[in-house]
Amino acid sequence: MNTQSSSTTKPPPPPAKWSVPGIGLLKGMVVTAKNMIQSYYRKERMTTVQYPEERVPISPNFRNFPFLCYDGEDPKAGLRCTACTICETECPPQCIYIVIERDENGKSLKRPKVFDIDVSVCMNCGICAEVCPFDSIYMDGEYELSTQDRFNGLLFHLDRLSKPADYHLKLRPVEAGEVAVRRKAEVDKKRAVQAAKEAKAQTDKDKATPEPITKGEPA
Amino acid sequence: MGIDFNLVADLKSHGVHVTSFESLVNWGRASSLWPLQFGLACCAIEMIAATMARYDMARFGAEVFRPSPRQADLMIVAGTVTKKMAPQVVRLYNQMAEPKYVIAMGACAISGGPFKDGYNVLKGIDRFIPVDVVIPGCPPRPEALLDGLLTLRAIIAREKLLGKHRARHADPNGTAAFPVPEFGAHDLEPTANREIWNPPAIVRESEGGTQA
Amino acid sequence: MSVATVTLHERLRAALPNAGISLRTNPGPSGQHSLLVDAADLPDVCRFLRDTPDLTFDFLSNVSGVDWPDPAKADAVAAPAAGEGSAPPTGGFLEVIYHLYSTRRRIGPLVLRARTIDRATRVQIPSVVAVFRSAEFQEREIFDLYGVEFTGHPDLRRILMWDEFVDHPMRKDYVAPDDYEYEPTPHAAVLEKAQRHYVQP
Amino acid sequence: MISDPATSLTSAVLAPGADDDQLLHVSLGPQHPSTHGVFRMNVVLDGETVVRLKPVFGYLHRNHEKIAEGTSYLASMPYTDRLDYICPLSNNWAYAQAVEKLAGIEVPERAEFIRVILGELTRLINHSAFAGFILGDMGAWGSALMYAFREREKILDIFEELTGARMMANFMRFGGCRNDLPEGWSAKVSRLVDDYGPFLDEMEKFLVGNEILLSRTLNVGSLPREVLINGGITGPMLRAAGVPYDIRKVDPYGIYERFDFRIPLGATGDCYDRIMIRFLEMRESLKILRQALDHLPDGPIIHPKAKIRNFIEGPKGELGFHLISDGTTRPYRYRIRPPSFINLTLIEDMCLGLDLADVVIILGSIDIVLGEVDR
Repeated sequence: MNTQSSSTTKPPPPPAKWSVPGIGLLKGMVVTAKNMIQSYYRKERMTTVQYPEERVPISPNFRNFPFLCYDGEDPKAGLRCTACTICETECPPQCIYIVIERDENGKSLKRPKVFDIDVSVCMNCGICAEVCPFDSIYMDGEYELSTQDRFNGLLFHLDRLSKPADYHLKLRPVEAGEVAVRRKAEVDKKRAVQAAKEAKAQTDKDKATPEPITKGEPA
Repeated sequence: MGIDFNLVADLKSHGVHVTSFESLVNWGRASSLWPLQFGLACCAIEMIAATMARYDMARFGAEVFRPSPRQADLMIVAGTVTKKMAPQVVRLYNQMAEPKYVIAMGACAISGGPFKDGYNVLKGIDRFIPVDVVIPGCPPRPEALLDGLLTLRAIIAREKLLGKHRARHADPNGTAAFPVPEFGAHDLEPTANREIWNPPAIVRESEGGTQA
Repeated sequence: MSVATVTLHERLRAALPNAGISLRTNPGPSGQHSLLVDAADLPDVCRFLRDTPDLTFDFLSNVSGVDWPDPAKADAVAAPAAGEGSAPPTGGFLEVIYHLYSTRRRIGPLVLRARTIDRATRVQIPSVVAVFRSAEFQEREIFDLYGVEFTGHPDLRRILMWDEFVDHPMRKDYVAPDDYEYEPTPHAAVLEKAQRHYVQP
Repeated sequence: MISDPATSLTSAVLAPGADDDQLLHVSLGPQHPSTHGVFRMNVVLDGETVVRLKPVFGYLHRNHEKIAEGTSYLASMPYTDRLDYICPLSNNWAYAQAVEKLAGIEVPERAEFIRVILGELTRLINHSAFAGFILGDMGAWGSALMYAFREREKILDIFEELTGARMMANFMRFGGCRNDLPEGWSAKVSRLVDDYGPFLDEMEKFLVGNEILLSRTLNVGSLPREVLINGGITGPMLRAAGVPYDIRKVDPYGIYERFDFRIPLGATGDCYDRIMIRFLEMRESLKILRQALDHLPDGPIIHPKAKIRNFIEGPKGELGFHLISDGTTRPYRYRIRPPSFINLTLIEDMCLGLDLADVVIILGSIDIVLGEVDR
């Protein structure tokens, strides 16, 4: 095809006369037959994946429903979520529900008391994971979730949503690796700041410096 | 009923298959589900993808998509059910012959999904017809649909044909047709079939303590 | 391929001296200016734009409806040009915006606006279907969702909603029917709507 | 000869004095065996001949515009995926571009290249699936669609690797794209582009000379150019009738003016031309893809950082977003110009006087997606 002559191109005209009736049909059937025969021995024609036994490899980027990441062993103490409710506000279909845990004075304890995700509404857009500033919410790759229970089976509570950091590392090695490095750097920085403060408190013995509040940070 | 499973396994090794009549019927039904060729929205494209070469739903005996509800066993509600479409969906369900099953595929069919706040969107097809299996996702992957189909097959395999807990279609008093909603001035009338739509009461744990 | 809306405005005023056409400027970075046309003159202006040999705006691409319950807002978005009074009607109005293109001269869009007198009963705008067929379904859609009555439309029925429906759901003051019975994750607006369904202790 | 292109052909066909009692009223849809979603047509037949045809819309009207007016600009992005759900990425692109124009945001060069690659891959998906679907409408349900979906799966795997979803990508952001290309991604696209030509050869061999296809599509559903333009028809439908109007050339958005490609044009605008146009467009898309991959620059993928309307040439025609901002975080008016919806304007004129079986082919050749028609 000459690409330089003009900016437009004409389609091939339909065959003016059908030379031998049925020859076009036969040509098409040759294509079908070729495909059928090749599907027995050519690798690129053998497309079927025998699903429950074998699976299509899922890309590490694949996202289905969100989960909450926690560090260490205890899903409650190690939960990264600080109940800032950014994801709740940003979620386009509004399928996240958070109740902040508070002490008796009404001060936030920076962890969720209730964290529900209604996966019967979730549209897998990944905006919650994108906006989370605490590396807490990520998108899971799990997709075999069919159930009979439309109400309780699809309302995921905190216990179902919490998954360890190792799970994240296995699911998305690159992303989780970067997050781990960054978080470790942050923790180190915090420790350094705290150590400096303590050193200052040691030298400044007259004034009692208040202990900085630390959350359950990982070792 | 006192089946000796060891004996059954022993006979099987000799090429003799022994089963109950119920299991045979359920096996037949589960292995040849003919879905209604009926796509509503985005999920329908993934449903088509599930029938195509890569996922090949034919391996489960469910590739025969029938355009007529009279010839179909399974309705895959794949996509957003709008209020304008809901009466037609119910009518199609009523026209299907027993035994019939419904899979709600994707967020919209289950609950209205991302579009649930729309004025013309029905918040879940289970307001009007009974749903057997729900598949969350927007849209679910074709594998997820196959997984849903396997779940449904497991449900069918457990069905009782006789007795108190028999399946709806085996019960002569069971309902096969559900009332079709009418178009009203502001909304469908009625907005849901109260006989089958019973959402649980939501008990909210609020910040100050348990509160309804 | 932008349109010199200002010069076109002068040209139109000279050619159609009796038609009420005023220029509206767009203060945003996009700078898409528009012409506000008196509703009654709209078909004539469209026909002139389509049939004048050196204009040939032969392609009406898009017809949008807009609801302006607060007329001051409409003037903020499409500001009246200097020397032209805004005279916003009280109580708001409905607006229809037309985007015209010329496939032959490959320019566009030329933005035309037409406004109804109010939002209740005097909501008539002449239909342009006789000039541009592409307006047929779009005008029906605006009739359905906004309630603008296009006089002279060959088949003005509801298009997206069912015939028995009475509201105009795209209007800003439309209240959606209440079906918030099961809302496990409500907050913000949904929470307010869902609250009445919660079992009171 | 039609003096005024806006004249409807409806009255011309129904012979005066036709006996209305003899006519047969058929409601096609909304549930029907073809694959165009919940679209309904009320057809009036005189024997086999169509004398009246009224499309009925709204069975998938899911209030996208209303929902978008109540939410932030970003939150509408995943909803645009669900408009034309066969090609979500071109919807993303159109919406991102509209907001960029509205706010005056610049897009980095690398992001523009990525957008072009994704947009053209989407066109490949759409046009291949179209070929499968229209063959299905003619009764050849199976082979053609099977081949088209085999290739579609390859593209979807590429999309999944980049965007994280097979269909609903939610990938473009105002001022760029969400994430950068994973390692080895462009090599995969490159391989796909190399393999796609032979697939198109195979498809063309399969279809072009087929006598059944020819007799079903030649001289079916063509209309004069002026009528098509007046009826708002855009995209391959319009170009099949020989009108050289493609926004990628007429008003090159993004970086399309840098690529060397041509606009395929048809002669008569019948269903055959509409099918062939799409095959030729796929070949041009491959050319664009090849150029974009060869010149993909390095750099950032997202820019740090009142009323507008913006169009892109979507696979189905002119896709536009009309946004009116009142300065708040939510759009005041959010309107979509859906190509599928407006391309249906003239369906009655196309079908009048033809057989009922042709209606299905004509509907197939318009290539609609209900998510976009009803929104």
